[in-house]
This record gives sequence, structure tokens and C-alpha cells, in this order.
Amino acid sequence: MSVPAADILATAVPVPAASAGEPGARRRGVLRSAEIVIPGTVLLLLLFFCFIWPLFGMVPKPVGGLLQTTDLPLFSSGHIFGTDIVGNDIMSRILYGGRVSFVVAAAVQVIGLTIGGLLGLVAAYAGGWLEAVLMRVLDVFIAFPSLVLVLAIADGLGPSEIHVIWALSAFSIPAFAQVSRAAALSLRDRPFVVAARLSGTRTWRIMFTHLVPNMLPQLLTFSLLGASITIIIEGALDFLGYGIPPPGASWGNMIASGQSYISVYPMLVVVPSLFLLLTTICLNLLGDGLRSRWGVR
Amino acid sequence: MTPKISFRPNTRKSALRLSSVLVATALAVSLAACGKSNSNSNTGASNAPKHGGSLTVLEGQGFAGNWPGLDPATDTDGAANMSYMDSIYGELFELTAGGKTTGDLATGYSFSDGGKTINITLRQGVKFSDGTPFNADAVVFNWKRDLTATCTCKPTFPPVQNTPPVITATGPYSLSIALKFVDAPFINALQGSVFNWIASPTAINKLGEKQFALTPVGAGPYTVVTDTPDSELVLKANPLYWEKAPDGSKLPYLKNLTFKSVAGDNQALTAMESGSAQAYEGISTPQLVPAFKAKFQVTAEPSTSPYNIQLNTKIPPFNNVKARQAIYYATNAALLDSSLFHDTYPVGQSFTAPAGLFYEQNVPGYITYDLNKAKALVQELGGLSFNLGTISVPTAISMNEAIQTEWQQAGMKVTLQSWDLTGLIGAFTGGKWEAMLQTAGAYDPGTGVGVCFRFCSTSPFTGVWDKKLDGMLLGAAGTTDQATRKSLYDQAAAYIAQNAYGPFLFPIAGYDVAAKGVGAPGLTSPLPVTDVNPEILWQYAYNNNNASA
Amino acid sequence: MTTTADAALPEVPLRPSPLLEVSDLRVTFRTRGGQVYAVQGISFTVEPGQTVAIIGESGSGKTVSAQAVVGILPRTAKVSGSIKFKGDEVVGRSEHELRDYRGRCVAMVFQNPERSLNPTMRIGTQIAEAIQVHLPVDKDEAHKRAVELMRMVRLPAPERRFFEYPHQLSGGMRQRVVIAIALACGPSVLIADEATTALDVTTQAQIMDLLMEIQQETGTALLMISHDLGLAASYAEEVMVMYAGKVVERAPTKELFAGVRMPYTQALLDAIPRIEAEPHVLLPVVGGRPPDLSEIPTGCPFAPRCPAVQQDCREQAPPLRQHEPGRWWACWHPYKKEPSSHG
Amino acid sequence: MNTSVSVQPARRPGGARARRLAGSPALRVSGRRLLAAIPVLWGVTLLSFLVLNALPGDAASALLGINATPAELKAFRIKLHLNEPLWTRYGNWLGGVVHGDLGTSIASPQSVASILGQRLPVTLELVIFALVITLVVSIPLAVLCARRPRGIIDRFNMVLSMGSISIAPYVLAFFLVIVFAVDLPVFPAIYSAPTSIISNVYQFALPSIILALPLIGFYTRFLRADLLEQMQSEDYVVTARAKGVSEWRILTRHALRNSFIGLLTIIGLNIATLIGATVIVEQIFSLPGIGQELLQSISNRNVTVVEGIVLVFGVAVVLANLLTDLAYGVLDPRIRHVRSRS
Repeated sequence: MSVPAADILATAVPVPAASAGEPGARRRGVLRSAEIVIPGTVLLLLLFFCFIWPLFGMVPKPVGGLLQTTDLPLFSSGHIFGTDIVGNDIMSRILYGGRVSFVVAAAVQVIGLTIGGLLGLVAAYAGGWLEAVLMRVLDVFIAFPSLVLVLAIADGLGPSEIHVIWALSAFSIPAFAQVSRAAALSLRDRPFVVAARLSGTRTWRIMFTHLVPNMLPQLLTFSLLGASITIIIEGALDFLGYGIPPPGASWGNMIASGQSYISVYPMLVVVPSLFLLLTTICLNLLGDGLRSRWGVR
Repeated sequence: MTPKISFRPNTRKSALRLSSVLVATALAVSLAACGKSNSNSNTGASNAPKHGGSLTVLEGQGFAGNWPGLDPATDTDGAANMSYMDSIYGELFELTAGGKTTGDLATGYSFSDGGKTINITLRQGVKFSDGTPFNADAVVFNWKRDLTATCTCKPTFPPVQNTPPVITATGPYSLSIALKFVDAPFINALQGSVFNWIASPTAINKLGEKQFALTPVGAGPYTVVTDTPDSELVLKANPLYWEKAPDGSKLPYLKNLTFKSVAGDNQALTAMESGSAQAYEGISTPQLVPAFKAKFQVTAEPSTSPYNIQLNTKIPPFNNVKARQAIYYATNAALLDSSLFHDTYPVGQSFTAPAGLFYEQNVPGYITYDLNKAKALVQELGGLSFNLGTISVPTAISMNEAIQTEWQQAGMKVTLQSWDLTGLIGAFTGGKWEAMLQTAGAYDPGTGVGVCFRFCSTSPFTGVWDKKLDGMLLGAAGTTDQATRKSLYDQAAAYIAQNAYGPFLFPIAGYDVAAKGVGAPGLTSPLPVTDVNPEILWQYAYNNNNASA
Repeated sequence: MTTTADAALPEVPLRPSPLLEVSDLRVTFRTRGGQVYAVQGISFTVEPGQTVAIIGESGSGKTVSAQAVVGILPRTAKVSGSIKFKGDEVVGRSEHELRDYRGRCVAMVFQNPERSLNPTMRIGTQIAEAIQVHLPVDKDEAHKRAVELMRMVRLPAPERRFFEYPHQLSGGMRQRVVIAIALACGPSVLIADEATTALDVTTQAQIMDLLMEIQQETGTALLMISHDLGLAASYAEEVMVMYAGKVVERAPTKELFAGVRMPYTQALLDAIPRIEAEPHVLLPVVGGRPPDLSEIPTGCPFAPRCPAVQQDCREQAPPLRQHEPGRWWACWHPYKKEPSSHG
Repeated sequence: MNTSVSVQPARRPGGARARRLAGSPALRVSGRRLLAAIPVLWGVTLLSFLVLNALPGDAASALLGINATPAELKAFRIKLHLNEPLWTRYGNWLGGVVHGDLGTSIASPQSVASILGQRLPVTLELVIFALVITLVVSIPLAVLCARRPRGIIDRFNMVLSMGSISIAPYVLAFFLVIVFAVDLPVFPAIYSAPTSIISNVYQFALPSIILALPLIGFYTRFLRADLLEQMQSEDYVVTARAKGVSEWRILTRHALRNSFIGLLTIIGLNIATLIGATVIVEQIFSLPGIGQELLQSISNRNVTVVEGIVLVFGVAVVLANLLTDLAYGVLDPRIRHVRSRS
């Protein structure tokens, strides 16, 4: 898990939106440009296979595999990706595991966006001692080795999906708070905000009608990048023994438990890693595409 | 003996008894009472050991790979660190190939005062590696110090723990220890405990407790060069070592010996394949054994503690004997053995194992697998749903998953849970657990994580509170007469089966690996297991690949 | 200041080739939205020591032409026609050859002093760099020359200023540094691309006077690019008016302001607010918007906005011709009579 | 870090050179930053005390293990002061820290300070190696890409950086070890105490590369974007071109200098996560660093050692922020002078 959560903030350091496109260039439809279409469709496909396909497809259950058919190799009959050491079908574990990984990633980003985003916005807008206090609290979470907190929460509350989500939010809330604070700070002194303040609009209205819409593009691209980081960190948690509890499946815990047999059954690790790699690449590409489209640095 | 494997950053075992709980899978070679030479022994390069080689040995991180300190008085991990302690301090009593406890630094022992007092005679003319003499006073000094250590990390030794014995030197090379009650397996239990290692008193007083733990001085075959706790221990041959090789030449064969902690079996495999290590003590992932076997000598450790499923008879659903019988009927140990471990374990019906004492494979009245009867019982009970727990070790977890599948076929609703060591202790002491996959039994059922540990009402980790069973088990440990111990243990096994207190599966133990041209008793040829891991006599270890002489 | 071929008046023979001769310069940009014809064929010459002003609205192609002359157009630009500097052709030179030409033969001063200097580098170093790029001098020599240049552009206490950073200087002083950089290797032509637009009026006058003094001292030709007709009137010897990538009128300053021929130029003149105009009178403004440079219109580009537009203006674009000695314009229906006297 | 670039009134004679040497603003900045760090460090240690206290099971059950009777556990807890309320325990520990005594480990006779002393250099070396590799690789790579946008190097780098960000480090570690340690025995698969400088480099090569790879991806992407933006839209680049300076020199002397400020923001921000990430790499290579010790101490509920390590993490992050702050002053003159007046 050495992919740094906080430093994606750096690539999202707020710079006033780049000037409009070159004079005379037609504005391309957002969806038509390749940077967004390709990763978008691949992600939709993945989501479809993980969430919808098992409903009507003939995918066996991810647990309770037949003990007689353990450690089948790739492309064996009935099990495209083979079976693991307890006989569960790897294909179904990838699909159900994908569900868990996507749910965790999405939930962590939403929590980070709402709580972290709000904190950052309030800190930037309020300024003064409130900002100092909020930022110090956030510094504590950032200075605190987040892995300790995550391990402790997961270890303390016992591994389960909800606890993992809360544990991983310990990463996302401070990161989002910093991004939103930086973005809000750069917007706060902009003429249109000062004008709104001069015209007597109440602070809350200013925050939500003026600041938030301008910060959203940046926060959304940041959350896409954050989602890919979260999936990787969730995997790291399993790797250290505190992630989603077996026999439940998630890509992270499949990789983690697979590595004990990597020299003998490498596919146990390779297949989920490829899916993980594909998803994170798509998320990053989508993030980049949107970022260049919305002109966010 | 299997370390907690792979990356679970679990804690260091806190006591000898505990480590057998982590026993994962092994290839039990033969059913003979004491291990004969195993099938894939090192037939090839078993040429005579040469002097002067150097050997790097890997230790699994979850178990032996952690050693905060090597001072007998402050090393709670006694059993886990047996290899290091034996190499530095040697042993009073060691377990030889014949399965007999024989004297090493001690020469013999005898019981007196009805078994309550044990008299020990010591080898003469032995010196510590700092030149000071090894005598009865040194042993008494060490034993007293071990008992009165103030460090929070003081080791525990049950026979003497609650009732401090009287230890007196009865001569320059003889001493006696007076217990409050008769403890027949005392010498067997001594073998795996800190009392078996004697440190040089002068060195302790000179260096002080903290420094001594890092640079210990003993009378063993090696002395410490550098020690990075929990990572790397570099040793070199002790010039003053007393023991001679069978051909009269000086021991130890090796010039230097290094122990390195490794995160898991796979790391060990890659490390050995890349040549940065030549031996690995304790593989616990059976699926990797073929990969190791392809390039190295793999020796199965004799297995002494069978897996068993404990049922908590104090709370529902398993306070009802029918529910317990349903579990017996629904558990197909043979299928588990074949699907997960390719039919390599002798399925047994009692807490004893082929490599241990009093082995009894089939127990009269033991309920065997019958799916229909199991389903009928479950219907009769109106359904059965409970939680099955274990230690978070990959192999234990995958066994639980397989068991869950079997029981679900019988209509039971089973949820799985696993903890790290500290969490497991909390679960047991909390008393709310329903079913647990654990291990029971040891080389001598009376010691270590023996049968009483799992079935006597006095133990915090039992699921059974039955006075009659207590009587049998404590009685068996209370006499020194082997025949009566055997009959009492057989009665206990039958009683457990009759009351369906918890089915037994198969005994498991790890493997030891050594590169070709490397060997040591216990590493490449099996030695019986005391409590948890087999003892390796490092003074006889050799590595002919880089031996000079 | 001679004209191109089919001039009404006879060619003046045997003049030495002019310092800078631009003939039929065209620049088009390839962008995602298609081709943009920024400069659609302009021609002019600059003599040594002369001051020529190019006037036009933003988007008229004046800056692009200047950049073409200095050769710092971006890669997406396609340049055709010819730019001759002392007879040597510049268009088509390799990047390497252009590097020797820039700064040594032709230099440029930019509009925004705020951003034209590297904020994290001392101004002395930035000037010395300009010297060392072309002249084989060591650091100390370059240091001395840089201080000398700073004195030439009237920067106070140059020895101390050498070590300061751009943000420590005022806008005017920063523009003086940019001028110092431009004059580092004694270029023959100095292009001032709206050099004073970003400055307040008093500083503007100081900078323009400085440029004039330097022109006297060094004989450097000055090509002034601006949208401010007043500036051109008071400093330039000759004025060129550009519109939609073309030159629409050119004449010596006096004669131009004495009698404007091109309706567009007239509209520009009228748009300048006058002190003497009655108060609360709507400012006359040129209607409509500058043309879209990605389509070449038929007819005169100013036709849609021209008050004196007629049918033939829309059909055919009037060529630029020297209708009177030294006076060029491109209009079918130029103003004949003298407009209201001013300027 | 909003550097408002304002027009300065004429400066009193005193000379930038003198001011630069005095360095007074740097001291004032670090002073303020240190003061702000103290509440953060206090918060960090308090948080870890609360978190560890919330964990089930405690050091007593972890240490005494399986055959401890409840009576013994109670006696042991009293000896460990575990029965005292949380606040007094925290107070005692904090009191100790103020006097520089981090307490002794529960699981061994060693003092926390000596454990840290033995293990901290390993983690620090790992982090420094990783940072050095990252900078040495990503800066030239980014400049090359910025020199030829859409060129071969640029496209290749696009794929490389996208891949290096997206691949999970522990998966990457498995395969790198198999390739570089087993198949072609170049690097050791697991750590052994280095005997010489070269063997030291060999030991740390593979782990630091694995730590560095995702960073390289990030830094290159950021730097390339920053450089390209400057080359395309900054006026001082146009001035430089007008001087006749070559593109390569503009990139390296002008644009890169300004990008370092942005790069510093990233480095400062991800030091904390980088240290956190060493835990995984230390596990894989059995490196005796504080990450490995942290994991063991957490499951042993070895409170004093965990507190010690958490404090070290906190201090490391605070120092990192301090260093980046000072570096801003050096790299960005605008900040240096703005601060000197306030």
C-alpha cells in the first residue's frame, strides 16, 4: 500500500481553471473524447459483470465449493478461472469480490467527499481560529500513521466490510479535507465570491451556490483517483490480515490469501491482480480525462 | 510444530502450550510409534559431515522468527526460540532419536520422596564460553533467577509456577528440586522450557539483564556474534564446547550458523531458491511442499497434536448431546484430508498421535460420518445455526471453510470467524464461543497443549466441564507408571466419544527443509517432538557445500 | 520606404536592401477547430533607425506578424511568404539558425512585464543570460555588461538591483529590465509588442521616451505594435493599420492624421474619447465584431462594419495600393475630402 | 500556500544579499511551524492511546498467554498498571516522554528507545533510498517527455506512469522478487545485515524500488504537466525564446526551477504515507524496520512500543513539513521576502 493517498492531493493542487479552449476550437462533447469513453465503458462492463450478471447468469456461489474439485487450473471445464484450494470457483469469487471492492471504494469516497469536503470548505471559508483548529485536527490524522489507525480499527472491531469502510475513511477524510480546503481557499478571494458577499447573501448560500459548484469538478476527479487508491489499500489490509474476512471474497483478500501459494498456484494471485490493475487503470484514466476536460490541474 | 504462517503479523507465542494451537498441516510419514527413517530421507548426499561449513537457517516469522531477547529469565517464547537457545546454552536434557529423554549437560535424573523430589546429576569438566565453570551452583542460580524474574516478560513453567519449589545444590555437580505434588512428566516438560537452558552467572552479573539478553553467554555449541532481535542472529562455533563427534573430532561441524526471520513459506522458498539460505524450519503450507521437494530435501516432522473441533457444552446449542452427535455425523474427516491435503494424514479418533505416546487410532463408540443421520438430527432439533471459529492461519481458515461446506450439506447454518492469538484468548475467556477448530494433545498428552488443556474443567480453554473426565485425565498425569497412564488415557478417549464432546480429525505437523549436502538430527532426520516443535541438535549440523575440511 | 511591385509610382532604383523587408507574409494555425488564417499576406519594410507603428484591434494579426519576424511562432503555425533581414531570408530557417538570429539581429519587448521575467531567477542573471547566449564572454564580463545595460535603461542603483528578484521591482522598472534584455546583443530591430499597454500613463511616457533615446543612441529600428493610435501619432514616423490579418492603410504619421482614407482607420480615430467632446454624448463605437479568422470572407473584410459600404465592397476585396506617394490603402471608396481636423 | 505576487514599493537600501544571508525569515517560519506541531504530536499520541485501548484483549493476555489463570492475569495487569484508568496511564506515559523516557517494552527487557534506535535507521534508509530513486528517475524522465510532447518517450512514459500508479505494490513485490531474486540472483530475496556499503545498497535496492515505483508515476505525471504548461503559456518562456535560448536550456534552467515548488508540495504531502507504506515492504523482505515492529506490537498490544513508534511517525511527518516549508523559502524568493516583512 505504498500508493500515497494524501499525495494525489498534490496532483489536484488547485490552479484557477485554465483559460477557455483555443479561440475558435469547437467545444468537443464531453463524452465523445476517447479519454473518457474507453475507460468509462470498461468500468461499466466490470460493474455490469460484478453486480448484474450473477443475478441471472449461471455463476456458482463464491463459497461452499465442492471439496472434490480443488486447485483446478485455468480454463478447466465449468470453471473458467479454475478453483482455489478449497474448491470455490475463482470466476464467481472475482465477480462477488468485485462487488465488495467497488462498494468499499465507492463508500469510502462518498464518506471522504461529504465529511472531508465539508470540513475543508468550512475550514477555508471560516478562516481564523476555526480553520486553525480544524487543520490541526486534520494534521493529527495525517501525521498519525494512518496504517496504524486502519489496522487498529479493523483489528479492534473485528474484520468486516463496514469496519473496513470506516477504517479506510481514516485515509480519505483528511485527504478530501485538504483538497477542498485548498480549492475553497483559492476561490474564496475570487471577485465573484467577494461580490456575492458584498451583495449580502448569507454565508451558507455563498458556500453552496458559489463555492461548491466550482470545487466539484476537482473533488470528483480527486475521488476517482482516490477510488483506485482505496481498492489498493483495501488489498493491503487483507495482505496484513485485517481486511474482508474469509470466506467472503474481495480482490484484496484473494490476492492476499493467494500469495501463500504463489509458487505453486500463481493464478490465485494473477487473476485478481489483473482485474485490480484493469480497474485502477480505468479509474485513473477516467480521472485524467475528466480533469483535462474540466481544466482542473 | 508449525509456525503461524505467511504474513499474518501475529503475535509471538506467549507460551509453549500456545504454539501447538497454531499447528497447521504436515505429512505424517508412517504410523510407527516412534518415527523410523522417513521415505524421502536424504539418501543421496548423506556423505559424512565435513567441518568448517557455514549455514543460514530461516525461521517463520509467526512463530520462531521472533525473539525479543535470549535470556532464559526474560524469554517468554521459550519453546519457539528452542533452536537459538539450544545453540547458545546447550540443554540439560535432550530428546534423542529413540524418543528417550537423555542427559546432555545433565547426566541423569531420579525421583525420590514418592516422586515429589527430582535429583539431577550434571556433566563434569564443562566450561561456559566465557571460561567460567559449569556446575550445580550455576544451575541453581539460573533456576532461582528464572522463578524470581521481575520482568513483565517472565516465562511460565506450570509445574513450578504456582507453588515455588525448593531447589538445593546437593553437591558440586548434583542438585535436587522438591515439588509440592507428584509431576510425572516433569523431565519431559523441562525439555521444552527455559529451565533446560543454563546461562553463565558471571556474564549475567557483568553485563546486566538488558545487555545479557542481546549478547548471552552459555555452554552451548555456538557463541553470539551479532543479534538483531526478530530479524537475524549470527552465531559462530564455541571453541570451549565439551561434546565430541562420534569420530572423536571437535564439535560443532559448522564454523558459523545464522538464523534469519522470514515472513512466510513463500518468502522462504524464494530465499532458498535465490541461495541466501540453506535451510528452513517448519513449512506449514502443504501446497508448497512439492515446490520445496523439487529442489531441496524435505523431511516431515513427526506429528503429535491432532486437529479437533471443540464444542462449548455450557451454552446452547451444544449443551444438547444430540446437537453434538449431529456434528460427529456431519464431519467427514477423510474427505477433508483428501481434498485439502491429498490424503496424507492418518485420520484418528483420539487426542493421541502416531509420533506421540499412548497412540490409539480407533476409539470404541466413536460416531463416524453419516450424512443422513446428521440431517435427521438437525431436523429433529429444528435447525442448527452457530459460529465456528479458529486462529487466523491460512490453513486453519481454509479447513474451516471446508468444514463449513460439509456441515451446510447437513442443513446446519454456520458462520465463520477467525482471530489473531490475542483475540482468540479473549474469545475463549469470554465464554461465548460455540465451536472452535483447535488442536489437542502433544508428545506426552499430559504436557503442553495436551488433552487436559482442551477437556479438563480447570483449563480456561475447555468446552467440557465433566468431573468424571477430569478424574481420568488428571489421574493419568499423576502416576509415573506408563501402563496405568495408557489405560487411563484410553478410558478418557472412549468417554469423550461416548459423550460426543468433540470430534477429532487428523494430526498435523510441519516440514523441515534443507538444501542438498546439508544435514542435522531433527532437520534432515526426524526426532520426536516434545511439546510443539521438534528439537534440532545444531551441534551436529553440517553444510558440505561450503565446508573447508 | 519603398513599396511592392505594381506600384502606381515608378520603382526607385538602386536603394540598398532595406534593414527588414516583409513581403506577402501569411501565417495559418492548425487547431482542433480547423485552420485559422491569422495573417493573410502583409508586406512592409523597416529602414535602420526608423520607427514604424502597427495599429490594430486584438485579433488583427499584428502580434502574430511580429512573432513571425522574430521567429518564435509555436509549432502549430505554418508561415509562407518572405521575411528578409538585411537581405537574408528568415522564413524556413532551422531552429538552430533562428536561435543565432533571435536576440542578436531582432529583439522583442513584451506587453506584460508582470510575467515576462522568471519569478524565481535574479534579474541580473536573466540579463547576463541574454548576453552569454550570443557573445563569448565569461560570467564576470557578462555581469559588468548587464550592469551597464541596466544603467542604459535608467534603472536606479544597478549594482544592487542585479541581485534582486522580479517581484521586488515596479512594473515600469521590470519593463526596463525586459528592454535591457532585448538590447543585450545590440539588435538592429527592436519590436515593442504593446510594450506600454500594461503600464500607467506616466510610466508609459517614460518608457516611450527611453525607447526614443535608445533609438537615437544605438540607431536601432523600432517596430511599435499597439492598439493606441495616440501613441503612434506622437512617436512613430510611419503608421500601418491592420485589420483581419491584412494591412488596410499605411502612411507617414503626419499625412495619415492629416487625411485618413480608410473608413476603418477613421472609425478607430473617432473611437478615441476627446476632452473637447460634449459631455454625456454616446462614444462613437465601431459596430459589430472582428471577423472570424477561420474563414476568409469574400470582399473587403471590414465590409460588414463599414459605414461607407457599397455593393462592390462585398464582392471583391480591395487590394492594397500606393494611391499617393508613400500612402497606401485598400478601399474602393476611400474618404476623399479632409475629415474634421484633429490628430 | 498562496503566494500573492504584489508589486513592491522601492526597497530600503540593505541589499537582498544581506537579507539572504541573515536567513531570519527561515528561523521565524520554522519557529512558528514547530509551535504548531506540538498540539499535533500531542493529538497523535492521545489518538493512539485511545485506539489501542479500544482493542479487545490486552498486553497481559497476549503475554501470559494460554495457561494464565484469571488471578494471574489480574496480578499481571496491576503490575503493568493496565488496571489504572486510561487518563492516568496516558499521563504517566506523557510525563515520561517529556523527560525523554519512552518507557520499556512489555514483551522484552529492552527499552523502547533502544528498540527504536536499532530499527529506525533501517526504515529511514529505506525511505531515503526510495525518495532518491524517485527523484533521480522522475525528473529527467519528465523533462524528456516535456521536450517532445506526444513523442515516443512521452507515450511510453504515459503507459509506465499509469501502470505504476495502478499496480498494487504488494503484487508488484511478489513478481519483482521472483524475477530479480530467484531467476536471476541479482538482489537478495530477504534482508541480511549488510557488511559493506555495496552490500547495503544491494539489500535496499529491491525494496526501495518497489516503494519508489508508484511515486515515480505520480511525480513524472505532475512534473510533465507542470513543465508543459509553463512551456506553452508562460511569458518568461517566450522572453527566453526571444533571447535565442535553446528549448532544452529553457526547460532545464527556467521551467524546471519553477516546477520544483510544486514538486515540493507533493513530497511534503506524501512523506507520511510513504513511511506508512514501508510496513508492507518490510514484511515482504523481513527488513527489521519500525513498520515490522509496529505490526507485531499492535497484535501484542505492546502499548509502550506502539506509542514510541507512533511518536516517531508523528515527528517524522512534522519534520517533513518543516523541511518542505524551509525549502519553499529557498526555492521561491517571493515567499522568502513576503514573510520577512510580516
